[in-house]
Amino acid sequence: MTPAGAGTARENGAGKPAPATDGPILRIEDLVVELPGPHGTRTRVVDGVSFDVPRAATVGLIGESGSGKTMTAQAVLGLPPEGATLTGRLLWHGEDLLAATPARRRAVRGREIAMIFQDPLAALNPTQRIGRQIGEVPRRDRLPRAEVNRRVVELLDRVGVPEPARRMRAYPHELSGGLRQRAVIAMALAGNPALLLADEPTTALDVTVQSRILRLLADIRAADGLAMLLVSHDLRVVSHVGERVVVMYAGRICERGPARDVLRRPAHPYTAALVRSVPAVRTRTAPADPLPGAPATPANRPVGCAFHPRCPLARARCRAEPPKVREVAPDRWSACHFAEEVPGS
Amino acid sequence: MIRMIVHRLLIGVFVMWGAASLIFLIVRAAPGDPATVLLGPDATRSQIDQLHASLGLDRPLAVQYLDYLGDVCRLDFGQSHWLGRPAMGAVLDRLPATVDLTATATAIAVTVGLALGMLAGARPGGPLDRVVSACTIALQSFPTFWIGIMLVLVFALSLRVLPSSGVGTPQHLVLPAVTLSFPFVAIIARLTRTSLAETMRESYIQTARAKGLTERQVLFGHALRNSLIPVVTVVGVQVGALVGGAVIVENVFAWPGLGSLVVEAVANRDYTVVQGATLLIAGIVVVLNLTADLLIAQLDPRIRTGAV
Amino acid sequence: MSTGERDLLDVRELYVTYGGRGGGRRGGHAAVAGVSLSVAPEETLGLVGESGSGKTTVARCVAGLLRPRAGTVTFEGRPLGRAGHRPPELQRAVQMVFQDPRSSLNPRMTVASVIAEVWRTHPVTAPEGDRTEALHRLLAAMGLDPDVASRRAGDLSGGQCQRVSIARALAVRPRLLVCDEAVSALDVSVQAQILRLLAELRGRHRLAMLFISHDLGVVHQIADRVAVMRRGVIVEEGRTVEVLTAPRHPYTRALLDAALDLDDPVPGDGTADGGAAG
Amino acid sequence: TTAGDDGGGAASGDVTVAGTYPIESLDPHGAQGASTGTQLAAQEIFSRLVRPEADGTLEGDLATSWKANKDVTAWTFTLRSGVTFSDGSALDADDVVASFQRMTGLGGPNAGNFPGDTLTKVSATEVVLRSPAPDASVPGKLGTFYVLPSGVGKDDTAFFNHPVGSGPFTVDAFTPSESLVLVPNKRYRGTRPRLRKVTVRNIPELAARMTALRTGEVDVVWGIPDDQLAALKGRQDLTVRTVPSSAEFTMWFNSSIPALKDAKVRRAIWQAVDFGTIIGKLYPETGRAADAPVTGVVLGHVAQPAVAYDPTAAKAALTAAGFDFSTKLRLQFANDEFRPFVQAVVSDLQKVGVRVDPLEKEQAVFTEDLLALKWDINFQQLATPSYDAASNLGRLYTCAARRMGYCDKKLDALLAAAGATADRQQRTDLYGRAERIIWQDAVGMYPMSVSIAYAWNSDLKGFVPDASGLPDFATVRTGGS
Amino acid sequence: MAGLTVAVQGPRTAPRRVRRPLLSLVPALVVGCYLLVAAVGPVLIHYDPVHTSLEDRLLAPGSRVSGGGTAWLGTDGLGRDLLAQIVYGARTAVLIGVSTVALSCLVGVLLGAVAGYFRGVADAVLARIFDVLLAFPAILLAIVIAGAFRRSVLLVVVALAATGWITFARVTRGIALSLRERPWVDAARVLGVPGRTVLARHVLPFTAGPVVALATLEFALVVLAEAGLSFLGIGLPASTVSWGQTIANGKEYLETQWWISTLPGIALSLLIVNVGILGDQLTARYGRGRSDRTG
Ligand SMILES: Nc1ncnc2c1ncn2[C@@H]1O[C@H](COP(=O)(O)OP(=O)(O)OP(=O)(O)O)[C@@H](O)[C@H]1O
Ligand SMILES: Nc1ncnc2c1ncn2[C@@H]1O[C@H](COP(=O)(O)OP(=O)(O)OP(=O)(O)O)[C@@H](O)[C@H]1O
Ligand SMILES: [Mg+2]
Ligand SMILES: [Mg+2]
Repeated sequence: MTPAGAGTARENGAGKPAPATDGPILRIEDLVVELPGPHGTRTRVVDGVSFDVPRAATVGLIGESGSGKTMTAQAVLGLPPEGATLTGRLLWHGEDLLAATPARRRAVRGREIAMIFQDPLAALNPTQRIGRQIGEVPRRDRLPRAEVNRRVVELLDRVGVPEPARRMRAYPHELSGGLRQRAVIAMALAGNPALLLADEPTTALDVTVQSRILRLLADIRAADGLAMLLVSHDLRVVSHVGERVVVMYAGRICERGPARDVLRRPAHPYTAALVRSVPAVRTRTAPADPLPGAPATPANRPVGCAFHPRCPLARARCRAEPPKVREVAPDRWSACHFAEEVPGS
Repeated sequence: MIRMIVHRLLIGVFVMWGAASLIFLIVRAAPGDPATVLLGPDATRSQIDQLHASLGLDRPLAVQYLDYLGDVCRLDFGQSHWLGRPAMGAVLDRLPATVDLTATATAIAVTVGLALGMLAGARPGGPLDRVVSACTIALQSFPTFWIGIMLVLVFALSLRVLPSSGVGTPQHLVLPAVTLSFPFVAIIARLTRTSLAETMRESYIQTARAKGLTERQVLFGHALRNSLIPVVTVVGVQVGALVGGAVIVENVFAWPGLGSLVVEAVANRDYTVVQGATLLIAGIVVVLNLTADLLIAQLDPRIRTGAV
Repeated sequence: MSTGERDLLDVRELYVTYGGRGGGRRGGHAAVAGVSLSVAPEETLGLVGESGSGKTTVARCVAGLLRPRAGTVTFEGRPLGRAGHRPPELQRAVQMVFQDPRSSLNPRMTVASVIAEVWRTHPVTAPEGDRTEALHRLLAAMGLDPDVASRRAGDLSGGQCQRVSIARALAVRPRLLVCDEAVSALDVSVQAQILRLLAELRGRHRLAMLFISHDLGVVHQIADRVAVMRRGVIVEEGRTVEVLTAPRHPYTRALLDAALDLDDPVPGDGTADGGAAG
Repeated sequence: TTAGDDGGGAASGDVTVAGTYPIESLDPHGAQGASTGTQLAAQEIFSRLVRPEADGTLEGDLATSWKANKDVTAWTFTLRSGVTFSDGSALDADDVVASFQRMTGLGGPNAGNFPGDTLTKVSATEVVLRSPAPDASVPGKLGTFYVLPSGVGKDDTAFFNHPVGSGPFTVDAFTPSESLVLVPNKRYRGTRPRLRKVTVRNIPELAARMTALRTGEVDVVWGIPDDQLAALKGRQDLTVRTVPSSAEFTMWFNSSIPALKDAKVRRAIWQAVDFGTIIGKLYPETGRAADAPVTGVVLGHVAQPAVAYDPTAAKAALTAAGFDFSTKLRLQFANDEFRPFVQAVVSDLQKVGVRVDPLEKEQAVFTEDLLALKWDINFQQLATPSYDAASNLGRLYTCAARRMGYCDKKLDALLAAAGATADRQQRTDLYGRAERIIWQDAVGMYPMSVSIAYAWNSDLKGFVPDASGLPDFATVRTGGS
Repeated sequence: MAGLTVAVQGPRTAPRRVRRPLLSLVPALVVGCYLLVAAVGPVLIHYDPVHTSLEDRLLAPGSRVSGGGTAWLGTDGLGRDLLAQIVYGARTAVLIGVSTVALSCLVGVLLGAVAGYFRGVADAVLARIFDVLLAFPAILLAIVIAGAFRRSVLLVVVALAATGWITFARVTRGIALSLRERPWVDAARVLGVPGRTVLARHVLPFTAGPVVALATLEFALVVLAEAGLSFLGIGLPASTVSWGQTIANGKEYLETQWWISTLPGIALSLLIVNVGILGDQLTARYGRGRSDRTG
């Protein structure tokens, strides 16, 4: 993306508040997402999540299946599943998106906050050429067709699609998985967003392709000063890309802080167990002592600390009192009553 | 694409053969004798035998069958002894009326059905969806003949705004076509609704929303075309069904279509006309299905390029 | 390649093509093009490779779910036919664990009836005495509570389902267990549990394993030897430690380069992406 | 008049007629030649040697006179002179002969009336029809023989799309089984029709015909069931008439089966049905108790004593005759129109313990089974279109015909004698004696003679309801013209 | 509208009973009533379709009949009680509907399951049979068959089932086709469970839900089609009471004796509407509206 190109779309974006010079680009405060459950009940699939996405930073959001990562990302974009209720505050440059008008939220989508979905094939409309899909956001700005096409080619080139002018006329099924994911990234970049929400962008891909995509994302971020919220269940991915990580368990935050610190010296027994469970590729390791039991889900979250049934440190207090996220060390936040006792921390 | 067309055409040829054979078997297995129908109750045995011979009905079934297939291949559909004219001529005479009726009913059904289906499917579970569901169930639940009679009572007999039966002017077409379209509207509406609702759950719809498109743009730009794909198949099949299946409507409105021709011909044991008419209908169905397939290929690039 | 001992499983020059479906574009496409491999008794062979390289296809041939176009699959020198057409003891000898834990179990059947079906199919493996007790013993050996017996797949967690699948496979006392991505769909914490269980059972039941995974880390933990597949052929094979620490084939090297470890720096970009999809 | 979208313009000289049966073909010699639709069209387009009037009496059409030889094997017809076809060419004896040959050659149902007969030209104005056996009914049967120009081929599609005839009308447009539009034949020898256009529309469904009449889309409808007549009669703009026809409800017994062999049994069954009430309720307008096996309009009709309803006597007679009440008699009929009547009969028979199974059959199966005697009681509405008992009694009741398993040599002799004389009085006497035998032996039950109900737009003047259901529009005018 | 599907893990288990509003039970209740009437109605109301009482012709609803009773819903052109005809017509409709659906279902499910599970020749043959049969509009084929042979209830059932089974076969085939790829089926095969047992235990049970939903919708279509045949005067013998016949009998009397056609019409439509809703409910629970796709 040339700086000129970057300018065009940005300046056309109407009503965008002047970026605050300091402070996080996105601040999530006490976000609660409730979904309708069976028998008219409501399930809190995201329960009081708060964290910041600093300007031009990459935040990794990790957690096992069903821990509420996707819900959090979708809430930021304002596109939760039907019947969901969102509470809390989503401060985008200080402006609360949850309180904004639908039109304003729509204006933010795609141009200020863009999203990359997990399955690149499913995320692309099978009956439209990818060029058309990528050009959709620029077209919203009523650019002439030639200009839109130029921009599409430029975007495809940028994400490393060879022969972009030819490939923009391809249908999604005519591309390999890696190219599709690149097209999806180009689509997200088309509106020159300031924040990229990437929901498991590499899970469906092979390792070799995954490493290239991760690298591409890193390059783009570096070039554009883009902030990124990277959702993944793969600690290895997050540890490579994320500057900061947020660890979720059963809809709640366990721990957050700088990526390296968190993964090297976890301040929560769950993080510690996760780190231990990841098998190493280059060295032979014996299978680790696994955590007992299955991950809790928001629908049947244990009282007290959600993790306590599996926790080696659990005591009576854990069963009764849900821990608050607290700063256990400078810039290290943990939701464990006994964070200081976590082995390896 | 070419391969697909060739493949479909080959299947079409097979289907025509199968249809011809099936109908041949059914009419021959049926009790009743064309000769007695033709000659009436006053016929003598020798007259009947003579007619059998001249109709070729005295030969072994296998010979008749092979002859029949041979003739069909030469596009010779035989002489209707009941009508005293070439069978295919009698059949083709009925074609325009059938085409008028079917085409109009299809046009109504597609327009109304798509509109209803879109209204309902854009917000599944919403109030509009419920209303449309109720309407479509009702449309499908009343027997066509009943609806037809009621429409005649209201529009022809009470209001005197439309003719009650027959062919001729466009006004004559209104009541039968509307009657015929009723269940078809329901089918299209329901299918469109289901298909659209399913499409709206697709991930690329979420992607489109994430681009900041309005719901309208999402619906018309992304959802509609994709949700039409199953609809097109069904429209193809259903139009085929209307071509010969409009018998009841034809009966209520004295509409001289192919369906009623088949019914008369079956009653009169007019073998050649039954065979000719069903073959023509089968041919139309085959062509319609092929058209639908081509249309789908047009709508869905995955099929066009043979990836699915 | 052979370990010298008499091989348990021997696959020779396996060719599999998927027929001309999909508009003929895949017509004659060889998913597996001449694969040979062998597994010695009590040995675990890891099979790695990228998506579409033919790993599952090999596994399904071994399990008898797929008929190869050419090549032989023998077990202790006896040819393995299609599943259902094998002599009972060969049928029992090779069992398989699948990737998706939940759909590996018939959602309408309770765990007890799943195991009962196994015993009905192979009466020789059925326990002598009290079947309920035998069932509980079997479940306990998999780390499952007895009350799981009366539940169905939908009421079990992913890890529990995978344990039941393993129990079902082991109930016939197989000699070779084929695990096709058996842990890939699980969360890391559960994945570790299942890996642990497999490692333990392998020792206890003197099992050989054909262990398929795209995760080099997992293979490194469990496999004695590893074979690397690419586009239907095996490009490299050898002892796990050697292959994964000192790869010889450039493709293996590329795989290893791309694989991440915690704390690794972002790996360098390899070759460009492929063009059109398959 | 009522304003329909088309058709109902009686005032303007256009008349629309609801045809009960489809006109599939205009070829009166071919396969469709005997069908009502084709007959209706043919009588307007072509001429015949003779034609039956609305009351059944014969009139000369092309023939001015006709007479038989002594032994009634040859009939000589003297032709009218100066007749031309609608294309201007003259109609002569050659055309008549060619037409007869064409008809017999095509082997259609009408040809069956003239087995072995030949028609030859005697002079330019005389033709003679010779039969192998004496046949007094020839003139009556010729009511279905139409004269076409010579040279019309076997399947002359082009000709029959725009046929050339000598009848009062010519064809303006014809769509088989849909509609026929007739306009006056400018060269017609008689009074030119006063109508501008006659459209015969095929409306097979009764309900649709009635609706079209009510909305004024059609001007003439006939064959109206009784239940509809009451409502139509109340309307000022419609004229409603019924006219006795040659059709009669005829319910043959299969005398060849053990249960019905005995004439006493057959009579008892006849007695057991309250036909009077059934007719009174179901056919108050169009039904009258029949008094002979043929109706009053048919030559040879002689009234017979009524068969009184007497279920007790019937039951007694059946028991006396040793009737096996456990047998179930198969009553076959073909048209759902008659279902109510048949069911009412069955219902009455049930009351005396005779079990009857009403079998509604497809026409094709009905005819086949009829000829094969696969029935015990058969119901037909049997018409005598030639208005001559010869073509009904003379053909159907002989031992040779084997139509109802009944055989009586005396009856055969009477019928043969009646067919062999041309003297009307003598024939009527002979047929009367034959009818007595049939009636007394209860070869069948003859419950009802049928009238045809017509309803037409009162603006039509000069419309004469026809006994055969083949009304002629040549003499019709409209109020406005 | 943002209808992201719930991330239900794996295939659904046997559908759980969810408490549903009372209103949604109405269709099942109404259909149940019809079944009850069809079963026991004829025991309570005596009616002989052949018996005619000519004094009582065309009586309005509520009139007294000559025999002393009351014709609650009036009488028809032969003086036959309309209520009784509706009750007996319900029996015919249910009998024909159930038999046709049962026959179609049996043939369709068996063929479809075999073709879908075993593939190969069976599947190819079935596909060609589909092609040929679908070249005829269903109602036309039914009319040709019903019009050509001797009238009977069985004939009508056969004529309607001649094309009715296709839908079942298609749905079942589709399900079997997708189920045969499921790991639990593979697992059974690897164990050496014989093909027939796999089909019976691991495939067929899963067709039950969609097939029941389909059967319901198909039942409605069959009842409508039967009424259509009767309306055309094809198929059923005169001695069988059917709604279609009664409606057809009354169509000439619509302006004067409206009840003859209208009341059985209402009885018919009420049943079909409720069966339709029931079918939709079942479809929503068990599977997509596949019948829509096959027309
Ligand atoms: N559309 C929905 N309706 C109801 N519940 C849902 C829906 N989508 C997700 N959930 C539930 O919300 C919870 C959080 O889901 P979410 O998708 O955010 O998890 P995740 O962390 O992204 O997991 P994964 O790694 O599987 O993607 C889960 O328990 C899930 O079952
Ligand atoms: N049923 C099938 N029909 C046609 N082609 C198939 C089929 N199954 C697999 N293939 C093709 O065969 C090749 C090998 O597939 P296979 O599933 O064996 O690969 P894999 O190594 O197991 O990949 P993955 O890691 O994605 O599971 C692929 O190109 C695939 O597209
Ligand atoms: Mg997710
Ligand atoms: Mg695989």
